[in-house]
Amino acid sequence: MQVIAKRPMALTDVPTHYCPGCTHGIIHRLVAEAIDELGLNEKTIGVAPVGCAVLAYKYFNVDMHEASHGRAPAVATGIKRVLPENIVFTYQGDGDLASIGTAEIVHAAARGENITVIFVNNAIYGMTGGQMAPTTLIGQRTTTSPDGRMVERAGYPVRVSEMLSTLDGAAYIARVAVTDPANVNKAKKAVLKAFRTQVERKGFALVELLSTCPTNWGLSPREAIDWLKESMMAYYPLGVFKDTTGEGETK
Amino acid sequence: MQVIAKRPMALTDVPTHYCPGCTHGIIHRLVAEAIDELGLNEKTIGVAPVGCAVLAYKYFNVDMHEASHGRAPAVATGIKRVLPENIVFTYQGDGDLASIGTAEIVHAAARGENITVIFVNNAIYGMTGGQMAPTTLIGQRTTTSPDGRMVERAGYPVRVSEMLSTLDGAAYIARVAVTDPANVNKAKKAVLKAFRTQVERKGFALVELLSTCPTNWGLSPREAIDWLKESMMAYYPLGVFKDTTGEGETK
Amino acid sequence: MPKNSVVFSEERCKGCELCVTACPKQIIRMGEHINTKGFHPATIVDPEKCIGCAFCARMCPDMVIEIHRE
Amino acid sequence: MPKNSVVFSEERCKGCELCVTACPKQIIRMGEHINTKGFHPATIVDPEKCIGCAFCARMCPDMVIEIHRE
Amino acid sequence: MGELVLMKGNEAVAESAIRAGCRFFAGYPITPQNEIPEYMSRRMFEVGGQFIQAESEVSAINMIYGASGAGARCMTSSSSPGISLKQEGISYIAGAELPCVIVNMVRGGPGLGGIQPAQSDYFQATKGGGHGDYRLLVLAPASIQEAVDLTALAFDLADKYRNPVMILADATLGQAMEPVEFRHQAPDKLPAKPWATTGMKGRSPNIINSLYLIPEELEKHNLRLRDKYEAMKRDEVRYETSHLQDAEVVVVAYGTSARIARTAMEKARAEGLKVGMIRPISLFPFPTEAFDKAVKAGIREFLTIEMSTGQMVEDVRLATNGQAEVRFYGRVGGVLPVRDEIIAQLRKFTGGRCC
Amino acid sequence: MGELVLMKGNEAVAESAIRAGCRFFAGYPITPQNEIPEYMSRRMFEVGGQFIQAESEVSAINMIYGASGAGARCMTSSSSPGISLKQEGISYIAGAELPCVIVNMVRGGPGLGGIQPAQSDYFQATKGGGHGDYRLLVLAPASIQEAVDLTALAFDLADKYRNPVMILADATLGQAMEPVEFRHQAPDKLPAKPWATTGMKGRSPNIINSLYLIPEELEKHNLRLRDKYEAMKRDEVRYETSHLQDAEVVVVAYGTSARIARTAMEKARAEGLKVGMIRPISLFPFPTEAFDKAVKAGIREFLTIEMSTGQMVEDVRLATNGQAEVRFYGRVGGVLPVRDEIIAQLRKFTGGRCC
Amino acid sequence: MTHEVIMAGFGGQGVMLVGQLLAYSGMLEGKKVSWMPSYGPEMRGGTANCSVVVSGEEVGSPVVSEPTAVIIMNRPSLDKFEGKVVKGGVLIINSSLVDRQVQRGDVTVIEVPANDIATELGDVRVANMVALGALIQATGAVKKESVLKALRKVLPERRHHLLPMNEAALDKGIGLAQQ
Amino acid sequence: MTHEVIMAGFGGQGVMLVGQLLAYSGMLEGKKVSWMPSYGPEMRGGTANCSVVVSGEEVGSPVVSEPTAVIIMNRPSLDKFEGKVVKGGVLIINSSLVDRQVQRGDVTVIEVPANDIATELGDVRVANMVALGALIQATGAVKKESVLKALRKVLPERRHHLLPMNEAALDKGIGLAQQ
Ligand SMILES: Cc1ncc(C[n+]2csc(CCOP(=O)(O)OP(=O)(O)O)c2C)c(N)n1
Ligand SMILES: Cc1ncc(C[n+]2csc(CCOP(=O)(O)OP(=O)(O)O)c2C)c(N)n1
Ligand code: SF4
Ligand code: SF4
Ligand code: SF4
Ligand code: SF4
Ligand code: SF4
Ligand code: SF4
Ligand SMILES: [Mg+2]
Ligand SMILES: [Mg+2]
Repeated sequence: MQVIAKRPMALTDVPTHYCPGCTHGIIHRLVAEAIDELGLNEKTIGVAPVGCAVLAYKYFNVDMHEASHGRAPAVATGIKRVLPENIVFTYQGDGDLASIGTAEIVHAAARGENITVIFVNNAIYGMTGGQMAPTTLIGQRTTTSPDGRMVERAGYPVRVSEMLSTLDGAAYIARVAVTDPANVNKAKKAVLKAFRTQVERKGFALVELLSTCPTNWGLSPREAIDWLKESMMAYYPLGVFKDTTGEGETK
Repeated sequence: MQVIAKRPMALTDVPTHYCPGCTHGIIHRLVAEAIDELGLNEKTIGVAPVGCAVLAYKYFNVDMHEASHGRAPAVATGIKRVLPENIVFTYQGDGDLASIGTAEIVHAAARGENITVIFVNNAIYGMTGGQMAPTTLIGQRTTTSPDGRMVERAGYPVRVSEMLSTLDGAAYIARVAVTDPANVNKAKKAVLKAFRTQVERKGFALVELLSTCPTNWGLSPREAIDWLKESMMAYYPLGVFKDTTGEGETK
Repeated sequence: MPKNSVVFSEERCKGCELCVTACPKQIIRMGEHINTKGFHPATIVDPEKCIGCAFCARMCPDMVIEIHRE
Repeated sequence: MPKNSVVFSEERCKGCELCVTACPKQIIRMGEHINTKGFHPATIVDPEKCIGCAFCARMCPDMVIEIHRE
Repeated sequence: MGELVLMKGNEAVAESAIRAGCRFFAGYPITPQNEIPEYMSRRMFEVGGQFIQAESEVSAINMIYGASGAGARCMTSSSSPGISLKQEGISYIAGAELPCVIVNMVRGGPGLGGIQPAQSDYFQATKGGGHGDYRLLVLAPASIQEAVDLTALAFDLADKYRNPVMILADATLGQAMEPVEFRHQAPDKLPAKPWATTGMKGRSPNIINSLYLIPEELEKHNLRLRDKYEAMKRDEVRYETSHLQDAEVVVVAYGTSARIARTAMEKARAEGLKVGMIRPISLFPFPTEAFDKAVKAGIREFLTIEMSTGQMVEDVRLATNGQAEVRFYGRVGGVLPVRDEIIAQLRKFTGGRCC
Repeated sequence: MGELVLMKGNEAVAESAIRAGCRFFAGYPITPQNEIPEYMSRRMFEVGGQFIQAESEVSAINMIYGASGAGARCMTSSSSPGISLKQEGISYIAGAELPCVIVNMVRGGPGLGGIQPAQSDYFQATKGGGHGDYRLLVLAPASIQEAVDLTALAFDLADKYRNPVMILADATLGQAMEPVEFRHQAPDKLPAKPWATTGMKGRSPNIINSLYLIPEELEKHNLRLRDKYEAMKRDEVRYETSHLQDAEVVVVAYGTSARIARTAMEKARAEGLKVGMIRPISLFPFPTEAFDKAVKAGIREFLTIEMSTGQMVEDVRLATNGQAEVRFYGRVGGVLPVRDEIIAQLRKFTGGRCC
Repeated sequence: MTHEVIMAGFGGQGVMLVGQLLAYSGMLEGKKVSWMPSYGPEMRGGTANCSVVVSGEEVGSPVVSEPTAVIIMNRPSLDKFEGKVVKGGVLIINSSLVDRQVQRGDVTVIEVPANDIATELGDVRVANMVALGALIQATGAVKKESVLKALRKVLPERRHHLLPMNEAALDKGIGLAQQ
Repeated sequence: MTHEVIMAGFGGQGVMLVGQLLAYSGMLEGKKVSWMPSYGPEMRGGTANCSVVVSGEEVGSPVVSEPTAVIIMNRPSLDKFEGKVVKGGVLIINSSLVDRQVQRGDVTVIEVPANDIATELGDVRVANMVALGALIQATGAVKKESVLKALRKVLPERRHHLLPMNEAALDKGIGLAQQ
């Protein structure tokens, strides 16, 4: 008998608190699979964000550190510098990483900090009930852009992967989406690569995963996937934005 | 009798506290000239940083607000939103803008905040006595990189103009250097343009001015200019990185 | 053709239907009943048509689906 | 040729010599004496050679130099 | 007089600010105060004001620093962790003597803590969570109506003293709905701010600043600030007392815990215990005079109730200065004290001596 | 016993930390403590540790949060405005019960203030500048030698209590040079940290966390923390007294102002005034017992000297609890009190009654 | 008399709304009222409840710990709140979804098949109104007229066509509680 | 005896260094010492000074406000500190740069043309040592031997060839103060 699909070891058996159809759950699994496949379970330390994934420390079956809002890259830096032989990843939402944590992610990347960043971009603040994020699309309704995000009031969405790719310290940066099995498989490859980059001491790696928030988008899980494909992917093109790992060690 | 060179009205008569040959003084003059030339003296509000230019509120002969370290863009945002008919500029060093103030500058740019940012990059923390900045070059000795900045320890210098140019909200971004009369004139044009962008409500404008810190570089003012030309300009190419002002109003 | 067993942990299912969309064979349906969490759980209706592609499991956010090939 | 008067406010000069480098006519020198701030101030040595290009003033960080053309 | 409307505390505070003339709001989402920025994002633009969701609390408080310097009535709001992030900015605003209103809907701490009501930020609010010798005016409403009224007052006091004013409430008041009436209207003409940075047309430059490099100058500035805080202590003390005439023991509480303490007092009195109450409304300045009077009137027992492990109780001790026994009872972490627990505590005091 | 060396306070603190086993430092430049990160940037790599100049104080304290969670002895340092920015992080570290050392070389405030010595961050340090019910252990050296010794102690106490420890000094101690001797060496084996996140090899996952969504759980956590702080109050009080046997008035001061107060006491005694002194070394826990004893011994007059407008004086009042007259004299903004001013203040007390 | 009511059910069953309606009604009658929400840690789909106080005196704690009456819309809510209601208090049970009997004998239990009635009336979403009807009838916390007045204020104009169905639901609840 | 000394001059005149040297010398003699810098608001080129205390007892304030002796290396420092020195105190004046007379009559004034002497000795940078020589001679704060010992510790090995010139400068200062 061959196992085709089952819970990875790096996930605990605890049911998550995520809303029905929220793709945070898929992303958790991809991260756990990567840890399993690379055999990193006993040396990985995960850093949970403040955001819907705040309870990630209950779900990942590895050592976990719950960071303050936006500062996961700084926390991860502290851990990694103390334990350079361990594997350290952060798991962060777009409010966490692209808003309050802008300085921390930019400078972790600039320093070429040898960590892996799982960046879950759902264009909204999920946990606090659906406020505008820096990644919220123009025209998108949120509880703090009730008439849709307007450029005159709130400016333009930030493309994090593109921005961080301008930094010499960033080794691997890719944007993927968990919309369907094919894209999930691509996402998995990117996540694996981002961990491998760290294992091989090649520097800072970040995977931006476009993800859904059916609850705060006011859509069913299936509609949410469609909106992600049509609207988000139009503004946030998928692809690898930076990959210096082939060129030898950047750090 | 024709006046070829004299103190612009937008500078007070107070002698500055800057070190001999520090090009902060030149940049002050360029900003003041731009204010004079555009006739903005009575409607400009300047935001001084925490850095060697902390006392800029004594030198600019306009209303001034002394911000907290790195937060000048947020302070300027508050002012500009309250007084949209006024002209608001920040004057910031590289520690102020590119380190502690990373989130504030990124998001002021992303919002397309209609302000003008004068960014003085001297690759060091001048005011506090010469510590490493995010802009410090690889190999450059500072008091916190005593053996020269090493990639393994401190990563890579940040190219702010390139990074901010990835943001849709940024209307005009240019890098200039105040190394010689020709470059000073180019710098002046960029500063003028950055103010004009605001006057015309075209959005966020930033001029990065490569500047010297003879004192903390441990060089004479003339040697400092040479080092700027040879070393800094090699890593920080001059040029206009973004200019959407021709395309109509971005905000 | 190998036989695939697709097992749903009903109690974990949140009824999101992402597996339904993902299944190329269209053999997953939402149950009529509700589980203790209040959701209609997904189930497989034509197990023998299953090709073991695991698309359903790839898309399930809640680790509901385990698949074995015999 | 028009006459240019280049006036140095000696007391403001910090002796950085950037004007010296900038002058295409090489007519600016540092004084022997020191001002009350302790710096050797810059002065113009061959005023009649001055072409009024204002390069010196463009490079002076301390607003020492004022130039008039008569 | 306005109509009674049933409103969430957060929204009521926001509406009250708008009516008090607040025209600039910058904030960052955090539970349990999200309805404030959300409400502002709808209302501000209707009244010609500006709402910004800042990139962080640090940025928000600095936007306030700018907006206030430019002369606007302005406000920011957050909850405990976010308020901690604002401390540097608050110290700057106090140092530069600018008016603004800061709302803290306190939740359980420390760290991420929880999202339920707490009163564990009392020290931070009243003793200066930021650096340097400065004080906030701190107002603590015990009902949504009072939150509305104190918010309006806060803007006036901020302008009067050129000082930040904090509304210190908690998740209960933020999340609950109660009937409120908006009794105030924005004054036709707000106080002039000749010091604001509005462009130097027709005057010399205005400068907003907190830097004084020469120690003697900074000392002068510090002493001027101290005098201002002393004036507040003289003129801005606010509190409410009940049944002090016959009280043998006085329960002291503010905000949400004061509501519960009041019900405990009433029940205890019905049971024959001679209980009175002092409810501080201004936490800074602390209503020392209420305690002076109570002590002078012969009251020797005080029970402080807080949703903390004991913070205001220090001010109660300072106010009673060894002249009375001061006890403490607290619930923490999001748990509210319960009426009967408080009565049990009161009985401990009066156990031996009363009916 | 080591050799005497003449060292700047900042460098001495840094070297002491290294000798105490500190192997991770993250900080951000700010006057007057720059020599700490500068020294660390040279020394850390020599001993196999890590130094990071963080992008901000916020980031620095969070790097400490991570490094401490990973089991390292670690330290950050800053001065007043930077310490304000660390408040959220400090609250997290306290909430997650992690050990670390935080140095505050206090300068004048509020806001940007000045860069000269001050003691105006006492409240922030001792009452919790951040949100929630937590406490730091706060140690206040009065000489560079003591700064060295207390820094070493700080690491031990941090590990013992799993709590952040603050060294509260000021620009004077940071910038001055005095002879110091390094009396301690890093223990051969530092205390084991089985709770640290080091990879779950051979055990179940370790979790560093400060979140407790269920109020009852958060309350339990809060009460456990409170018990820890009570244990500190019992076991970690540190102070120094002089001439309490015959003193009629006691001068109370810590840190730099205590040095000056001591010279004042000595001169005043030479002039016949019966002056004694209490110098708190631990500010939290505050040495209440010293005051108890003094009051029991009949001392009824205390003069608190601070480089602030009056902060520790509240703790002196709480400690004496109305049993004595407590006066205050302060200089602020970077100005140091002068010996003869203090004597003049002492004379005001003893004016009528003494020689 | 002080009514301290808890309304509990799955998110989506409208317990928050009906709680607000009760508070609003009390306010219209000139009483002191408060409403206070409480959510579980789940983002969605968990259980939610709210506390409502309707009283002649100033409200103390808006968080009710010992309710005088509870509306119980689902099984988990019964498990959670059965033990908390005061002696002599009222339990309104949505018998359409609650599959067990109340254990306590010292309280008034009123079972209303709220979902079934609401479905009959044409929209399962008015199940909460059925329960509210039973509550106000059993406790006398507010008058039916006040609820209708409040409803008219709370429902946006464009939804006023729903008023009759809501009133019908309320009446059904009142009727069941009268029995 | 407690010596509370201020050394003041332009940045670059080595007043900070010579202050540290005095403190170091005192330490080597087993005395309690402290050194404390003070900078003006200018980044460079302003005046700077430091306080040094050398004492038999624990040092109180490391910041000296009423010095027992002052080394004055330039004119602005004279203007600043002349009034502060205690009655009977010592002023060492660098007469090479100070262009006015001391006004006070209640202090011991020792004028040393420190820059001129240093230039004669081959390096203007040892002017500070000339002044220090005069100071230790006039005040007896520390012994010459201690200064030389301290200098040997403070100067890095590769600079030890400068020791003779420094000693010569010190001697010159001592000699001038003996007169
Ligand atoms: C300092 C601070 N500010 C704000 C918050 C409130 N908060 C919690 S989560 C969150 C944003 C979550 O959004 P995101 O990072 O996009 O994650 P998501 O929930 O969408 O996955 C915010 C603002 C907080 N806990 N701490
Ligand atoms: C919160 C805070 N952190 C640190 C400082 C100390 N500080 C003052 S200026 C400065 C850096 C100045 O460097 P830069 O911005 O590059 O300006 P420059 O002096 O080089 O012109 C720092 C870190 C401060 N005042 N406040
Ligand atoms: S709120 Fe949004 S992001 Fe959060 S769990 Fe629900 S669906 Fe997912
Ligand atoms: S320290 Fe550097 S940047 Fe600052 S004034 Fe001096 S030369 Fe200029
Ligand atoms: S394995 Fe493939 S075919 Fe089988 S049920 Fe799942 S998605 Fe359908
Ligand atoms: S994807 Fe998973 S949770 Fe969603 S319906 Fe299918 S089995 Fe249930
Ligand atoms: S104006 Fe030109 S030529 Fe004349 S002195 Fe200046 S630089 Fe030289
Ligand atoms: S550039 Fe200006 S300051 Fe420099 S030497 Fe010339 S005149 Fe003097
Ligand atoms: Mg998000
Ligand atoms: Mg710089």
